[in-house]
Amino acid sequence: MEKQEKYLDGLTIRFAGDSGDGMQLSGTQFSNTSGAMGNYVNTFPDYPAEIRAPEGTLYGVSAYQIQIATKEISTFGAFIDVLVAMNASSLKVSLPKLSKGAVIIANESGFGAKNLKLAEYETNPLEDGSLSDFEVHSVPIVETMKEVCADLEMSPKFIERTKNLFALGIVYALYSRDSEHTIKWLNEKFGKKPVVLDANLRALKKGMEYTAVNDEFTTIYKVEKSEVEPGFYRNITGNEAAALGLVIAANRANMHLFLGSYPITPATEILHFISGYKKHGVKHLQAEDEIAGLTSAIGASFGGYLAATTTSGPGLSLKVEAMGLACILELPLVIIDVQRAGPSTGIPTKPEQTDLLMAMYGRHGDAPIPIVAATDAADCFNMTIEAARIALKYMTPVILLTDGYIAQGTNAFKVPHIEDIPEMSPTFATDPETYQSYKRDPETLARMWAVPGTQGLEHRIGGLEKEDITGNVSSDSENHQLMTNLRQAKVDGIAKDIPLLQVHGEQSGDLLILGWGGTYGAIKDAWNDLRCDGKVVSRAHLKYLNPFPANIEEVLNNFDRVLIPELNMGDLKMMIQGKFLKRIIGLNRVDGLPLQTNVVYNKVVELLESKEG
Amino acid sequence: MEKQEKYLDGLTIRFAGDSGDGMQLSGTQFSNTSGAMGNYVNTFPDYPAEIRAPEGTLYGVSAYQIQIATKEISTFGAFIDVLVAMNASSLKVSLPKLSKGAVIIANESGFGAKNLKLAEYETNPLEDGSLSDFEVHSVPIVETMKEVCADLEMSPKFIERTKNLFALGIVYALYSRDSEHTIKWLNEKFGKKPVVLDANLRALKKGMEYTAVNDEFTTIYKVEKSEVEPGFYRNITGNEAAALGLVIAANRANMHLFLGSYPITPATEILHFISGYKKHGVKHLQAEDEIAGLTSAIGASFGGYLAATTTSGPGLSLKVEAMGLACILELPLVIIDVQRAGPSTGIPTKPEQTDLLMAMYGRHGDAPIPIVAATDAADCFNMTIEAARIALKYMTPVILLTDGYIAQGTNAFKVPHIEDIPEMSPTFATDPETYQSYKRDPETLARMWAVPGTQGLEHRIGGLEKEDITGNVSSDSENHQLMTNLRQAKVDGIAKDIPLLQVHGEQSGDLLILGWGGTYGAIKDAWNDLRCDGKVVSRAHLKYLNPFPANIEEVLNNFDRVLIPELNMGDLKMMIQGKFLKRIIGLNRVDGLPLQTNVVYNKVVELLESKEG
Amino acid sequence: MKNVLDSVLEEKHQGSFEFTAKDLKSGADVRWCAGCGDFSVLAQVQRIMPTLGIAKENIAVISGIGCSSRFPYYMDTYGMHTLHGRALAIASGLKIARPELSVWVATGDGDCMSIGGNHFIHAARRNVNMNVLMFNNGIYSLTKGQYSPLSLKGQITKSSPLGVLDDPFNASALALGAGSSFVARSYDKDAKLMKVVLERAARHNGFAFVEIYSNCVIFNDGAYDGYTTKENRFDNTVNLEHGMPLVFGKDLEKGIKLDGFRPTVVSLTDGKHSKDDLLIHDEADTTLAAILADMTYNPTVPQPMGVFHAVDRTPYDQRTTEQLEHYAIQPGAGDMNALLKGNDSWEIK
Amino acid sequence: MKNVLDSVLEEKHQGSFEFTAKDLKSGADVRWCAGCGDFSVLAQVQRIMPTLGIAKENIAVISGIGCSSRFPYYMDTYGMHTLHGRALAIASGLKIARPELSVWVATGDGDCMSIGGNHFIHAARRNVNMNVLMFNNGIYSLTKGQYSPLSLKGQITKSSPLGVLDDPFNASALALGAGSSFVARSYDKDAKLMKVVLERAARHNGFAFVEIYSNCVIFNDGAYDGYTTKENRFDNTVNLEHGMPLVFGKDLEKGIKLDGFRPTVVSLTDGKHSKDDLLIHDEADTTLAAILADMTYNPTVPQPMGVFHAVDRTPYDQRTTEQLEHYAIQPGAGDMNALLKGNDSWEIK
Ligand SMILES: Cc1ncc(C[n+]2csc(CCOP(=O)(O)OP(=O)(O)O)c2C)c(N)n1
Ligand SMILES: Cc1ncc(C[n+]2csc(CCOP(=O)(O)OP(=O)(O)O)c2C)c(N)n1
Ligand code: SF4
Ligand code: SF4
Ligand SMILES: [Mg+2]
Ligand SMILES: [Mg+2]
Repeated sequence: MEKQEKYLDGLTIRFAGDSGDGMQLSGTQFSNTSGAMGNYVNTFPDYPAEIRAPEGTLYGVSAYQIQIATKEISTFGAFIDVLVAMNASSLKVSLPKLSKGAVIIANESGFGAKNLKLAEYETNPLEDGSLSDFEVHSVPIVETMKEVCADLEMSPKFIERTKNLFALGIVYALYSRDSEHTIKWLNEKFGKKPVVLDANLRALKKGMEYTAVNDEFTTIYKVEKSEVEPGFYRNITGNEAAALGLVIAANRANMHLFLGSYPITPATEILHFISGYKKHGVKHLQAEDEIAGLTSAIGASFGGYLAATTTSGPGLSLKVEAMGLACILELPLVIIDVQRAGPSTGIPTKPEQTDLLMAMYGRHGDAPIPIVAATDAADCFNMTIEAARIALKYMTPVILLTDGYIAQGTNAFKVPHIEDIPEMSPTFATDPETYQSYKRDPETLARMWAVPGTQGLEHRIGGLEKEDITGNVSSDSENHQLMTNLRQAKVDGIAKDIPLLQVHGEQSGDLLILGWGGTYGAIKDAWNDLRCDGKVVSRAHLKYLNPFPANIEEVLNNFDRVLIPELNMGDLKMMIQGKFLKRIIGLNRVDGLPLQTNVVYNKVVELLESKEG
Repeated sequence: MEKQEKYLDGLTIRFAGDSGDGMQLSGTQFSNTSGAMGNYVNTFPDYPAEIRAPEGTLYGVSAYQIQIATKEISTFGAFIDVLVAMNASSLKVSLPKLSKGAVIIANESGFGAKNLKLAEYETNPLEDGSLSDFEVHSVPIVETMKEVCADLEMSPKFIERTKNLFALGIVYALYSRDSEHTIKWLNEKFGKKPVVLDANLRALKKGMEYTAVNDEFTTIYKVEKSEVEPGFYRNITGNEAAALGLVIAANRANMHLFLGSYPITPATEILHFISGYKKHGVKHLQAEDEIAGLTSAIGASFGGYLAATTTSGPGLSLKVEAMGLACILELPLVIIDVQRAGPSTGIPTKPEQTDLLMAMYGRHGDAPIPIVAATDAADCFNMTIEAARIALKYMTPVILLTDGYIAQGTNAFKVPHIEDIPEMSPTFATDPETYQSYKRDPETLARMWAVPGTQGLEHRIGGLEKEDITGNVSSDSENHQLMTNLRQAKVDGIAKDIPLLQVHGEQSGDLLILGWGGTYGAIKDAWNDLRCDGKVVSRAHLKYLNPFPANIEEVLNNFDRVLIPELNMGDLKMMIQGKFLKRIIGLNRVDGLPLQTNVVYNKVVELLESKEG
Repeated sequence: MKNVLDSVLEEKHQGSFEFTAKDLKSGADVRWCAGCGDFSVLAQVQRIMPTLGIAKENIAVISGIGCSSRFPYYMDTYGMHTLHGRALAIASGLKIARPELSVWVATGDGDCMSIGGNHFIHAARRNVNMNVLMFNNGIYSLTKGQYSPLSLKGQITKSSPLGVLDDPFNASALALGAGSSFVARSYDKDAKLMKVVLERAARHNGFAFVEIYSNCVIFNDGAYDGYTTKENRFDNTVNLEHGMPLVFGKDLEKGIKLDGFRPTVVSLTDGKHSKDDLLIHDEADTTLAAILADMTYNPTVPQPMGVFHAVDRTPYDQRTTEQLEHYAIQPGAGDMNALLKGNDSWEIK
Repeated sequence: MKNVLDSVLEEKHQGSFEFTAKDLKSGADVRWCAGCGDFSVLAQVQRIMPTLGIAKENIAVISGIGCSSRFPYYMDTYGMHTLHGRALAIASGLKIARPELSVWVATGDGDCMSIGGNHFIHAARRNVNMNVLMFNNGIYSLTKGQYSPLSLKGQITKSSPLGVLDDPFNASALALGAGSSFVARSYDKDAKLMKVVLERAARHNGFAFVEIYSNCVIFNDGAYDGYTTKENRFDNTVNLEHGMPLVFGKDLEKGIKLDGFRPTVVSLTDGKHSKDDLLIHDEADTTLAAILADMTYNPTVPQPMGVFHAVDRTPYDQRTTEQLEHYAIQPGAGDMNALLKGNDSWEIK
């Protein structure tokens, strides 16, 4: 039967199965292939909380969701158009998010009696008619692969492991994906294990064939190429981007890099990446705790390194005292906090934006520290470099806030050439005649930095209040006020050195949506939809939280109403109201989910109708 | 010669000398005696930063300042009317604060060549005429005492030690203080060392005689008795008051008390006092660090104790993570933070109010914790009990903020009878049929509390988000939002259960001075002065910072302008502006000093003249 | 009025001494991976607890954060799952407040010896009477596979893709150095040994530290196979018994002898040595304990298993109680009015 | 472009090897109390540093918080006065970053062993190459007299008016248990011993822990007089020398002999024992080190002074350097463009 061809604007696909089913691999390949084919892509892996929950259970489902599209998109899709379900549980947990008429590719052998029971199904949903709203394809993947690989010297268990590639093949053919990228990748990955490579290649091919020859599939879909800027691209998670950012920042500053860190979900991967960069000269210490993570970095910074620490909420809470020290020492440091759902251990795998006020105010004494935030996975690269730039130029610790969503999700990252990234030029004092440890640059208010090993510049710094210019210990009243003012003025002064806040849409009017950090994608997509639907609303997004961009007050005052959607109970709202006395409408959710596009959309529609505020 | 008699409204006296000179003792006795004589008293000890700085140095001066008066006073006095100076350095550092015509009692032997050199005096100020604005009495204290004690078996060194009592005698006679209180006290203290007792009694007596017989002293002063409410009184430091408060709170709640703490200036004394209360059944642990201080208290609270921890800024910074745990566990805890000058180690011996925003927001995740503050030394007693009441009734940690000034200073404490302090009635769940660990009291939203040892109520709690009612671990989206809301609602609900904010002066109008915590005395005294001078200004003082009293918004809106004086760069200002969008005029000082009455006075005058705001 | 805690305990605490391992199962699904060594610890703990003569409601299990720290959720006792590294400090507070409770701590090699190291050494020093089960799987499992302070040098993990550079702690040596009054070791695969060791720990009056080799099938599978499998354990471990010579091997054909301070393996069948030449285990000897601990990373001798060290030293919680009891009968004890009044007050009439 | 650090160091670091104790005095007034034991440490440190062959500008002194932690302010070297308990973690970061520096840590018994205990055991375990001088005055002095983990049981202090209930740490036992490669002890009153011990520590390639009994004249005066005064030191301390028998007494008339593992004092003049019977010190022997550490609280034997233990183990910082050097010559090293591109990228044309 000749198949029909149909063009789509985009689609959202979800690969779901057990932890061992290789869904992350299928997802990554679908995503990278689509990127390589010139589509916009955005993904999110959805791991179970348990390390390896018992097979087939509802709480053990591991999934990977991808949205691809011709127009720019910034979220991984609210509703699923295509579901690859390796077993009954993965079908069940995904069902609520399926869009009408969604395509379901089900792995038949994952719907046996045992699987159904674990998924708490009385009858087999593939057979009992309950899925009649959807286009269901029940595929004997495992049986087919056993036949296909009968001639290979491979145990049935290993053969079964290829089922993710078989499923990938099915959707590649169905959505006209080019298999070349994946074939190349498989060759590189399994080059040294020819049998495994062979089995995987056969699975992919067989899956594609399955779609081609099977009449159930009446239509083949295409997603047209986007107007993507030419260049090299890769998909990148926020955590890898942050790790890269650290290395590249050090490179552009002509400095050595030191990372002191303690593992904590969802920040640990930054440490993983850094620990693999040894051939780029990176030093790191997996410390005994978060306090040592930061304090060892302080030691390295004193030694003249670009030093950093990475953590998540509970770890940030432990670093509070040392952040205060870093503040008064006025040494450069990058502190990356990948926010997760709190309070306390909370829900470690879920994103939130509930650390903003803590980053801002969570230290005893007046201890101002600059704060920046990344908008998406790829932006973690930029903002890490930006945090390092500010730290080095102003001699200050800088906190970069990301979150579990952008840290673990991916989007396409346009690979820059190293030469295109601006250089930074930190300098160390060398002249004993002029050196004083708290003498400041009149422009930036940064103090002078001298490193051990420099002859004649021996000096002492510490956590006691110090005398202006000399850096001697001082408990003088006026000096303490002066130093407090100077520390604040230094941070405030950074406002001159960062981009202005940009407004998208009308530059003034009734309603502004103001976001910050990792809610960027959802707000942007919602705003795009609203504009498509003719709504008059503007948006702006903050990446600099302390200090704010110089024009923020002006922007706020240009709008009658300002809506701040954030994944907390009102952190930015509090800061803006407290500072600018501008009444803010909060859209506050702490439900463990990334911000949902439709939540923003609906709130704006409601506001536009009601004129509330 | 017959001496004149003169009545004073009050006076400020400062005893200053080396650490070993016993100035704290003289000050305490002058203060207690004046209290016993029916005057209002307020004191502040002023220790050097060094443990025992070299004798005679400028940075080694140890002082004790007391204001006594007939009318109510709330500060230790801005200007010194009487200075007892045991050496040259103590004169020098005190000079800038002397009021015109002040009386100086100088210990002659403390002005020898060595002392003058250490004090960086070229010539002897007692002789060079530089003190002509003052009434200077240079007294050969040491020589006199050597004579007086010649018959005692005592080394000259020990005899010299009585000089503080000699000086005390001089001022007792000069200001008509009754020596009975001190004689009684000396008898109790040195009862077992008759020689020492004898020498000290002789010194006191000889000092009084010195004034009486010496014609230099032409006038004897009196300070009239105040209208002090009848009852028992004592002078108490804020730290002792807090320690007492903990014991009494436990007693009134019919509970056992546990303190987990780690020494830190200026909070350590609370631990000292508690460690001496063994005969009242108090348990405590001097922990290995501040984290263990708080977490051991969490353990004791789980065990059904009224548990507390005490610290200062750097320690509070270390407790941040554990405070988040306490919040989600919903266990009662009293956390006392004696604020000191930050950031980091800062100026450990100086007071500040720079921990408010940290107490409020310094935790990852949304983790609301009630905050209360004490206004003066004696109020530390009340507010400790109040913190315990809220903690037990609402099942929550509560932070009590005091500061180095009120913690170490004293004022008179009207000793209550134990029966007059209201009882509290915490209850433990006992019924296995109805117990669920996160079932809440509909009124307070407090969860049920069951203690180990109760049959059939075995249950688990922890730092992971828990399911409403059952307390089971839950990563459900809606539940997380619900629990976040409940934790916030519980804290907000306390507003119904605390006193309304009281306005002194007109209830509405142009200008309100709004203070919080330990600046109470300075603001009150300034306001009294302003009223005396006919200025129209009202004042109110916050002791509840989270939640605020229920009527705060109303109070704020009743005034055109609100001035908030605070020892930080704008913590309360930020909170009020952020919450109520009321523009605040800040009077912010971090100069290591307690708030100065005249600073407030001047600012208000300036505001009243300029109508700025 | 009566103290509320005391009255609740008097009323509600008749003492449930009759309970079984099954009664100790909480309703919660055990969410460890199939094959995880932690299961066997859970099983033995549930098995011995009913035999200790402790009322069920008097048992509290405190843990930190980690796979192993999920332990309390699976026990139908009082329990708290706390913060990473802080279990021992929390348990110390609980035990000092409530010395009549049987306090157990479940902790991982990371939880206990990395972030929690300070509380560990201090609880050991103070000799707080509790039973500390350290699930040593040589890895951070909950965070998916970074090295811990008990991972081996050179070990490849997610955070050491090029091999661990650190030297590991010797857990028992650290415990001994900190003053632990009871130090023992067991492993997941030997239920009998585990039972004996846990019982001994439970009955020890003081801080009882038990290091348990527990296999993480996901992130460090087989780490202890060299000692713990049926094939290896006879030759590569030696079970300690107080007062008995150190013999081992399938047929107890080998023994440990001291050469100076150096333990060496001797054959009991080659006619050169007999049991009389062997090192006799003495749980009370600190130096011997150090020698045994030192055998851990010594490839020429088997790993000691069982109780390395056990001495009597009044636990801190007991000292606190005794001190309070002593002062409670002093004149003025509990006189709140005297306390309020202090010793330098005055009366205004 | 050249790395900024490397170029500054190349240019500005000609090496000031010619300096004296006086050059090491910073301008700051030394604000310890008259008679404080800490002075004598300062004097000896300033005396030996110029003899070590280390350029003055390559010395960094890091401290925590406490009286003793004011140390760096008095030294004209690079220095940092940090947070209570964190000196070792900060020093570790500095040393790993800059292995060519000579890193010294000044810390108190509270700073190092109470709040800083965890960093202490981990720095010891990792064998970070630095010299840790722990000023043990058995008290928290800066905060005016609370007991520390090295105060004695029963000691009356401001926070133990009824006597300390804790057992103290045995500092050297803890260091050994944590794996310290160098453990020594000296005291304020013996300048010669101090000098020797400090020199040995400085020359040790690895973590060197020196416990220094230092008298706090204000809050714990005389705490060590039982061993350290001229009258007592001969009978109550024994100076260790590698390879030599343990002899002590004014006329070296006594010695230490081992009874099993138990050290006992014997007379060398009563004809019953000679030097040949005595324990011979061996710095490399771990068990012997444990025995020596154990003598600390044993009233029947003198306190050992000097170097308890010294073994060679590659320091962590050196391993890091070696690993980086190894990888720095691998293909692709330093190729930032390859790193940016990763291994799964695509090109859009
Ligand atoms: C303050 C803090 N830091 C880090 C973490 C992340 N974390 C959770 S468990 C763990 C290590 C677990 O290792 P281990 O204690 O050995 O337990 P296992 O999972 O191996 O049983 C880490 C680093 C955390 N939860 N809190
Ligand atoms: C986080 C923190 N907790 C507590 C303190 C208070 N503090 C300063 S020094 C010190 C103890 C000092 O004792 P030790 O380390 O023995 O030094 P010493 O003064 O005896 O030389 C304490 C508790 C602090 N500065 N910071
Ligand atoms: S990851 Fe390892 S330690 Fe954790 S449950 Fe699985 S097997 Fe056990
Ligand atoms: S208080 Fe003690 S330790 Fe501190 S300087 Fe004085 S004598 Fe030395
Ligand atoms: Mg582990
Ligand atoms: Mg000390």
